[in-house]
Order: sequence, then structure tokens, then C-alpha cells
Amino acid sequence: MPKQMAELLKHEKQSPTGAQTEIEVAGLSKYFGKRKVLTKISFELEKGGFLSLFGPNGAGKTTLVKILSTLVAPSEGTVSVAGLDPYKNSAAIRAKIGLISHSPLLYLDLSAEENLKFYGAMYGVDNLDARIDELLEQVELDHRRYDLVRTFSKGMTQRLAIARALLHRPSVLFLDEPHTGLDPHAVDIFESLLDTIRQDHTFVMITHNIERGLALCSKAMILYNGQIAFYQNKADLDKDMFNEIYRQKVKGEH
Amino acid sequence: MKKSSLILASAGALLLMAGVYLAFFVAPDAVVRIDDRELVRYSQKIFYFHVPVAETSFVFLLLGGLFGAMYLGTRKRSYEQMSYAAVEVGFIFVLLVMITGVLWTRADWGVWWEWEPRLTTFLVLTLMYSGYFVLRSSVQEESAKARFGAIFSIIAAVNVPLTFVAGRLDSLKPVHPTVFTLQGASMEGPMLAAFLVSMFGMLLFATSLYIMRLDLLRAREDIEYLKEELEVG
Amino acid sequence: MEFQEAWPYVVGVYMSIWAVLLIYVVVLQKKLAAVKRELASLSKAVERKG
Amino acid sequence: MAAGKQVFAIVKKDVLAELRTKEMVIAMLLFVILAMVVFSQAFGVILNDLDRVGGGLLWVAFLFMSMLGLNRSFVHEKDEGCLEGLLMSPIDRPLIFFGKMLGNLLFLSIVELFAVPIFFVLFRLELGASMAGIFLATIFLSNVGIASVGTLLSTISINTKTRDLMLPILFLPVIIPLLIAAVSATGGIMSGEELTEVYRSMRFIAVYDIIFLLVAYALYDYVISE
Repeated sequence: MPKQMAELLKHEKQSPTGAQTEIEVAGLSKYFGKRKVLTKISFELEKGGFLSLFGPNGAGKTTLVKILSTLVAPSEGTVSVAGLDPYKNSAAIRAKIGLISHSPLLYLDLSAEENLKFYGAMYGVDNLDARIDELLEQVELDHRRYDLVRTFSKGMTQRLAIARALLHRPSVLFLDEPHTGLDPHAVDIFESLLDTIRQDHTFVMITHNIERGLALCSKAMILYNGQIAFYQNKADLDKDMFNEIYRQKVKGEH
Repeated sequence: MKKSSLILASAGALLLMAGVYLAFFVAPDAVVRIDDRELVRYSQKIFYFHVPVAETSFVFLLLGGLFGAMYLGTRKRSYEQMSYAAVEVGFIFVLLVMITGVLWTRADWGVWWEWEPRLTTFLVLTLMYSGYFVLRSSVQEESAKARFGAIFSIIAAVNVPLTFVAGRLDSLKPVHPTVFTLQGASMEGPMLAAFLVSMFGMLLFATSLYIMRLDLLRAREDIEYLKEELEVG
Repeated sequence: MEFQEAWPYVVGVYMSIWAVLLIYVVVLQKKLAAVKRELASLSKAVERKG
Repeated sequence: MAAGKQVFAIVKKDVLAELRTKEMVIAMLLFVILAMVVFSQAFGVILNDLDRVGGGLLWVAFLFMSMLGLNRSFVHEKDEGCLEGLLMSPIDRPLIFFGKMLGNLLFLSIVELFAVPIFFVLFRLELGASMAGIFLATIFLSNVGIASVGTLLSTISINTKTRDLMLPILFLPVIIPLLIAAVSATGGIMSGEELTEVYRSMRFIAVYDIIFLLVAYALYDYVISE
């Protein structure tokens, strides 16, 4: 662990401040046998950017995120997250990324605090108790600190999931359909929370929710059959073109 | 049939036939002496095919584990196919060991089944490798199927010698005849010749089966690939 | 056991080995033939599509 | 240091969850006792000769009981997606194995600690104090093998369609060498055999443990991550 920390610090010193690239993907392909899951994906995401990833089921969105988060090795091409190669420095990268998924990744039979303490030990978080206090306050769950996650509502669980994802101060956050199963009220809380952490994190979000996805993002991408069907900055986003491609590729209308 | 597998299969078959000839017409009959009476143990003729089958099964199960490890190390699809084909051919031979073993047990000891270390070992192997196929069919995603198949082929291959050693822990004396010991084979001349010819014949034949199985796996994959290409257009 | 009693089992062993191996070969060849047919028709379809 | 903390955290988490629900340990203990009752009713006559069959009886009960626990052990991880959370954290894959394996070993040993005295009482068996030590050592040594192989294989079976049906099919044939040795060791102790025979079996169990700990250590990364 100390070695990894040293590596991280070294990287931070090297990189200049300002709008640097946080995620860089070039010529990325993934095969399972002869089956192509991803073909020649290339894109860049600047630090603090927010990429919304759309696409039908089986388009390769999840595989792409899994490759970025070191869980799957790419077949071809290069990937760099926070200046590191996920395949070579997997442990170092994992320390810098967080995941908020549609399943909470929390143990139902442990209390909120025990869950955070467990993940804190996994990540080797310093001053864990203080960090937990701070986070529970932030997600407004300090009053439920000692309650089992099993007793939480869906919204509360998702808030705790956010606290869990932020515990180790990641610089990149992956959101895998985070709106699934949330009621409108929980979505509001979730998004105001996202707002507060928006500044100093880089996001990649998989979503089927066009409205939210487009509102939040700085870049939008549609994946279809493992290839990029649409990719534009939000600033010069052609809404008609987006809708047309989305209708064709994702909904399958012609 | 592909040329290589045809040549191997015919060479193997010829050797096996030669083995049959040697076993029945050249190798002397096994004789045991009981109270001055000479008894011809005709059932010993089973040995010339039963043991080569057993050893061939080991070779291929071991190869299955080896290729499985190579697949995990390199993630090259071809190793996974090699592992699967080797385990399947090995399994066919394990089944053959069971069939011939049961028949030999009946001929020699007068019962169809005996809880004897080596027979028991092969029964466990049969069940363990049946589990391999059940496991593969119970995983949907291709890559996970390949991964778990390779992993279990390694675990099973590691377990084969352990099962053998454990079988000898029992204080019951094994009744199965032991031909090969550390001191070498307790066979000589025509007997050994007949055995070795059958042994190589069996290995060659098994190799041709393995090549056929591998061709089939590869062709299947090509088909899946072409189908997908056609659908995507 | 002497010849008279043992021979059915000896023959049984040799026959069963040949039988199992031959069945396996025949099954493999049949499947290979079917696969080849399918491959041929697929490659035609690919050609038509260009 | 960090590695030890991570392994300990996994064990602690499993123990805490179990203390909350108590569903696993109690079910396992009840199962063992029920198995003994079923055996006594099914094999009433033979049980007069318990010195010889007692070891086997005990291990059949323990083996099936252990599968109950092993099946549960990954259901929690899988169902709430926790396994993915664990994989996203910077922990070495083999450490996840050691954490889960130690937890399983602990639960198994606790249940057996209660089950063994009950077994001796129910079947009117007696062991001298010196023998009791060797007896428990054999059981613990075997538990290491059961927990290693079981943790490795239950991680695989949890990923299949049939899940808990898959575990026995994979687990039992692989554990048979250990079963043979464990039965011969405990049976030998109970029937007052020469200890050299018993030690031979125990040595085999130790070798089995080491081999499968190494296999699991080498393979676990491939088992758990895509």
C-alpha cells in the first residue's frame, strides 16, 4: 500500500494544474473470442468533465466502464485513467475511482457505520472516523448511523452508496444507471448531492434517462454495437442529430 | 476428415489391431500356480487394452488442465478450445476405463463392483469430470464458461493424483494387480511388446479424436462469428 | 478364471472399447459434416452481401 | 500490514453480519444434530459397532453441513452487488480468498465445537484427554481443506445458473481424498489404532490443505475477476 501511495503522489506532482485530461481512450477494442464487444473506441475526458453514455443493452457500455475501472482487460488499444494504465497499475487506479451503481454495493446486515468502516479498511483510508462523520453529515444520514442498511428506504440506501463511493476521495466516479429504482424525491436529493461534488470529480455515467443524462453532462456519447454512434461536446451538441440517432439505434425505430 | 486426423486415426487403428494380434496370439498366457495346479488366467488379456486406455485418459486430462492454465495466463481462445477438447477426449477414455474395469472385475473376482482403491478412484474421476460438463452448461456467458471451465480443469487435474494417494491410505489391501512399480515393469518380452504397441496405438487414436474435436469447436466458433457479422451487416 | 468362463468378458472389453471409440468418431464426423454445410451456406450469404 | 488489515476486515464483516442474523451457524448446528438423529434411526443396528463407522458418520454430517454454510457465504456478496464493490477496491484478489476462507473456517469450527460433544454423548463414545487433542486437531486440519476448496468452488458455483445445486457436484468429488483421510484418522483414533497410521492420514490431510491453499491462491484472481 505505501508503494501505491507513493506512486499516486508522484503522478500528482508531475501533472500540471489546469484542464488536463483525466480519461484517455485510444483505439480500444475488446473481443470475447471472435465476438467484438467494443471496436476502436477513442475519446478523451478532461478533469472535471462529465460523460453521459447512452446505448441499447448489449452495446458495450458496461464493458467500457469495466475496462476503465480495471475489472476487465482490453484486447487492443490504450487506456489511461488519471494518468495510469488500468491494466498495469490496477490497484493504484482502484484507489482513485469510485462506483455508484444501481445496486447499492452495501451489506444489508451491517449498519451504515460498519459498512463504511469495512470499505474504509479496504481502501486504507486515513482518519477514517472523522471521514465517516463528515460524509454521513453530507448525505444527511448521521441520525441513522447505527441502523442496519436493511431498514433503509431505497433513497437512503442510495445516499449511503454515494457516501461509500466517496469515502476514499476518488477523483473519478463511475455511475451505472444510478437513477434506476429511485423515486422522484430521491432523484432530487441524489442530484443535489451530485451538484455539490461536481466540481472536483470526473464522471462517467451510463444511463437510459435522456433528460437527466443530457442535463448533467459535458459530453454525450451513444454506443451502438460496440462502436461510437454519436459523440459531441454539450456546448455544440446537435440536439436533433442526437435524437435521431438515439431513436434509430437505441429504440430501434427506423 | 482432415488429413492429419485421418493419418493419425488409421495409424492408431493399425497399431491397435497389431496390439490385439500380439495380445492374443504372441504374448504368453498368464499362469498362476495354486497348490501345484497350473491355472491359466485368461482374463489377463484384458490388461493389454484396459491399462493403455487408463493411461491415455490421464494424459488427456492432464493436458486439459495444462491448456486450461495456459488459457488463463494468455487469454488466447485457442487454448481454451484445446483444454475443452482434451478434457472431453480424456473423459471418453475415463468412461472406457470404467466399462472395461467393471468387466474385468467380473471376470477376475466374480463380482461386478468392488470398492477397491483404483476402481473407486476412477468412479470419482468420472463424477468429477461429469461436474466439469455440468458446470460449463450451467454458465451462460461465453467468456465465463471458458474461464470457469479452465479453472475447474486445473483443480480436477490437481485432484487426480491426490485421489490416487488417498485410495492407498486405507488399511484394506488393494486387490487390483500392480504391474508398474518404481522398480520398472514386471513384464517382459512379448507381453511388454503387446502392451506397448496397444499403448502407442491408443495414444495415436486419441490424438486423432482430439484433433477432430478441436476442428469441430473451431468451426462452430467460425459459424457463430459469421452469423453475427451477417446480422450486423 | 480359465478360458471357458473368461472369454465373454474379454471379448466384451475389446468390443466395448471399439464400439465406444467408433461411436464417438461417427458422432464427431456427423457434426463436422453438418458444421461444414452450415459454413458453406453462410459463406455464400456473406458473398451475396458483399 | 495493510494486507492483514484488509483480510481481518473481511472476516470481521462476515462475523458481524452473522451475529446480526445468526441464520447460518444455527442452521448448520441444527442440521448436524438432525443428521446424527437420522443416522441413528437409519443404521440402528450397526451403531453397536460405532468404533468402526463413527468416523465416517461424523464426516458425512460435517461435509453436508459445511456445504450449507459455503453456499450462504457468497450469496450476501453477490446479491447486493457487494462483490463488485469489493473488486473495485484496491485489495489483492488472493486476500479476498483468505478473508472469505478464514470466515468459513471459523463458522465451521464453531459449529463443530458444539457438535462433537453432542455426537459423543448421543452415541455413547468416550475418548481419553490425550486422544481428544489429536481428535480435535484432525478435525481442524480437515476444516482448513474443506474451507479452502469450498470457498474456491462456491465462488464459482455462485456464478452459475443453478447456484447452490452446483456446489455439491463440484465440491464432493474434489473433497473425497480429504474425506478418506479424515475418516481413516478419526476412525483410527476412536478404535484405538496405532497412532502411526493416524499420523500418516493427518500428514496426508496437511499436504492436501497446502496444495489446495496454493491452488486457490494462484487461481482466485481468475475465479473472481473477468
